[in-house]
Order: sequence, then structure tokens, then C-alpha cells
Amino acid sequence: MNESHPVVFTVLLFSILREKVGRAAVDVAVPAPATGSALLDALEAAHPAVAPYRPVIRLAVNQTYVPESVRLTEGDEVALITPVSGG
Amino acid sequence: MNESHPVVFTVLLFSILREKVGRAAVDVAVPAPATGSALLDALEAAHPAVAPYRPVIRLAVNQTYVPESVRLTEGDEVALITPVSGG
Amino acid sequence: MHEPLDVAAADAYLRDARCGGLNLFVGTTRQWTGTRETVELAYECYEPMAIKEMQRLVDEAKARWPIERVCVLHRLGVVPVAEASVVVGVATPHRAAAFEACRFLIDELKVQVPIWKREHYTDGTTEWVQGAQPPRVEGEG
Amino acid sequence: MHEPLDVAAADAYLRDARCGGLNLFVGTTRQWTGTRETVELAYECYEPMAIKEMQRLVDEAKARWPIERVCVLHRLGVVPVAEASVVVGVATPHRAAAFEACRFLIDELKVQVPIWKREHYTDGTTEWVQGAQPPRVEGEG
Repeated sequence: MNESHPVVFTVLLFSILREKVGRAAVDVAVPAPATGSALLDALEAAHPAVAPYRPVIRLAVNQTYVPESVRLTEGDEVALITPVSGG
Repeated sequence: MNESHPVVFTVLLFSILREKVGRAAVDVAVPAPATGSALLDALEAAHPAVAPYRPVIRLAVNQTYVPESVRLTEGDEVALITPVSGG
Repeated sequence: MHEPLDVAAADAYLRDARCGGLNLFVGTTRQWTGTRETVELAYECYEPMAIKEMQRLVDEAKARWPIERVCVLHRLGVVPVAEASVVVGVATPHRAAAFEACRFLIDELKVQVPIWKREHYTDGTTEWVQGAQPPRVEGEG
Repeated sequence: MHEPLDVAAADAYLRDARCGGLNLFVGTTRQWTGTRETVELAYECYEPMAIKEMQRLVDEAKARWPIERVCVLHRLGVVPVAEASVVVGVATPHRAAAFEACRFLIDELKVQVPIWKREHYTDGTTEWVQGAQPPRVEGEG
């Protein structure tokens, strides 16, 4: 992996985001070194339907909530969590 | 009923009071006009085993908690309630 | 009642289409209290007053919370370790009220309802449990 | 799990001789929300993370209260009116902790565990329920 090459992440989508984007998972290329914010920016550029939800999305990496400032590593499982409504 | 004649009440006893007195119900004669305090005084005189519990006894008349100052009427169902421990 | 309490039946009764949540408290016989081991508890009750007091507490809870369904069940006689002596359940439109009303009912039951428990210990001794000192009735003492 | 939740089984699991009380919360599908009538709810889940989050919440509860037994069950897929979508149960030596820990677990579940519900109304429309805004993760934003 080289700083000038983009890294591709598969991003999991659920509920309203899954419906708005029309897919349960999308691939997003992020320039290395990749961060959560850069991934969200790239995703929003490719899928404008995500934009309105950006303020309420929480990022999960490897099934754990993380701040957007997180540094991403190739192979990380990334998911976008809109406000949950279980129970 | 005449103010100079005593009224007899059947007093119900439970748990430790029932055991200490050795009976589930005792008759107590109280001079009219009868009050809860007078009934407890008479009961204590006749059954000294009740005395140690006097500070924690609550009086129930016709299945409702009442203050000791209550005026009793012939035929009232009187019960002595030591601190309860259900649940 | 002298039979085991049926939590599943309580749950079924408490289901209500107007409600989003129900809270159930199940009081069970604990084996250890400090260093003493309990075999079973035995409950004695002043039944007509206990029923009246339970109804009064339920009425008070209904006045304070939007309760659609409620149940208060207490077992009498012998209750072995881990079996239920009391079941209190409340169903409300939103969950906070169900928790609060259920807690209120069991807390009040333990102070107001004329039921007494006797511990039967493994060493063969028995002992009436001294309940919490209730608040004095207004005008009393 | 996609089958109806078994409250009786949860109760049986939570019985423990070290405990004097257990508290159960059962979340059910409410028929009316304001003037809209719900036929059923459908739940979607990010399963591996939901299980991890539930375990994290249980660990946190165990660190805060003396919990002997605990269960957290959530149904997925379609849940008709009055059926249970979630069951949380906690058994502790004394009742206050059971109430507090159970309340903590359901409150946190509703903010942290990645499960989403969709309302299916009688007029044929459906709608994803917008959950409570969670606290921002430290360092975020």
C-alpha cells in the first residue's frame, strides 16, 4: 500500500440509507492514508442521497463505533449507522 | 350502648404477635367511648407479650390502617399489624 | 394464592395493543442472607385487608401513571428457594411509566400489604422477618 | 431471532438462588402512535455489531450492578401488534439493582444497538422510525 494510491472499502448500509442508495453495500475509494471523514466525503460525492443523513450518521469500524477522525486500514469492515430505533 | 359499659372487640393477631400471644384472635373489653389507644392499653394489660411490639404496631379497623386515636364502633373488625414483610 | 405464580400468564394478561412496554418484577426466595442459608420461606397473610391494600395501591398507581394493565400476585404458604413469592406487572404506552409504576407497587407492597414471611433456615431454626418500619399514620403517636 | 420471544423461558433462565428479585422489560408493538394505526413493525439489524453492542452493554451493567443473571433478546423481521420485539431481564440479590440495570439496558439498547424499525400503517404506507439522536462519539465532529 502506497500513500498515493487509493484504498477501496466496502461500506455497509442499513435501513433508510440502504433504501436511498438502493444497495446494502457500496465500494468507496479513498486516497491513502484513509480516514473516516475522507471516506464519508467520497461516499457523499458518489451517492448524493447520503448527504442529508451525514449529520446523524455514526461510523462503525469492525462493529465498533468510532469517531470520524479514525484512521482506516485496508480490510476494515465499515458501516454507516443512522439513529437506531430498536426496542 | 351506654358510656359506662365496656364494649368487647375481637382483635386479630398475625405472625409474631399471634405466636407470642398463642392465639389468632383475642377478645378485649374497652370502656365506651372506645378508642384505638384504649383498646391497645387494655390488650397490653391482658397480654403482656404484646408490650414489646407496641411501638411498631399499626392498627387496622375494617381492613384499613387508622391512627390510634380512631373512635371504635361495636362490631368493628380490629387487627394489629406488625411491620409487614411480604414480597 | 398457594400455587406457584405463573409469570407467563401474567405476561399474557399484560399484553395490550395500546402499550409499547411492560415491566415485570418477580420476587424470589434468596438462599443466602449473610451467612445463613434459607431452605424456604413461609408467608402468612391477613387476606381481606391484603386484597384491599393491593387494590388501593393499584388505584394510586393508576392515578399517577397511564396504566392500561396491571397485576399484583402474591404467593402464600411455603415458597422454596428460587421460586417466586410475588409478581408485579404494569403495561403502559411508553416504557418509563411501566418501570416507575412497577417499582412503586413493589416498594409500597413491601411496606403496606399485611403479609409476613418466616425464614426457615438449614440449621432447623425459623424466624419471622421484621419488615421495614412503615411511616406513621397521620395523627398517630 | 425471527421467532416470537419466549418470556417464560427468559424468566426461567433468570431464576437464581443467590437472587431475591428479577426485573423483566418486554417491549411490544403499539397499535396507535398519535392518529396513525400500526399493523406491524419490521426490524432490520446489523447483526454482528448488534451482538457485540449488546455484550458491551451487558458488561457495562455487570460492572455497575451485582448482576447474577441477565438476558437481552431482540426479535427481527415482522412483529405484529402486541407481540414482543424486545425482552430484557436482570436478576440481582436485591430488587433496586434489578430495576436500575434493566432500565439501563433497555435505554442504552435503544440508542446504541444497530437495529432499525419500520412502521407498517393500516393505510398501506410504511416509514422508517427515526431513532433518538445518540451522543456524539468522543473526538467526532
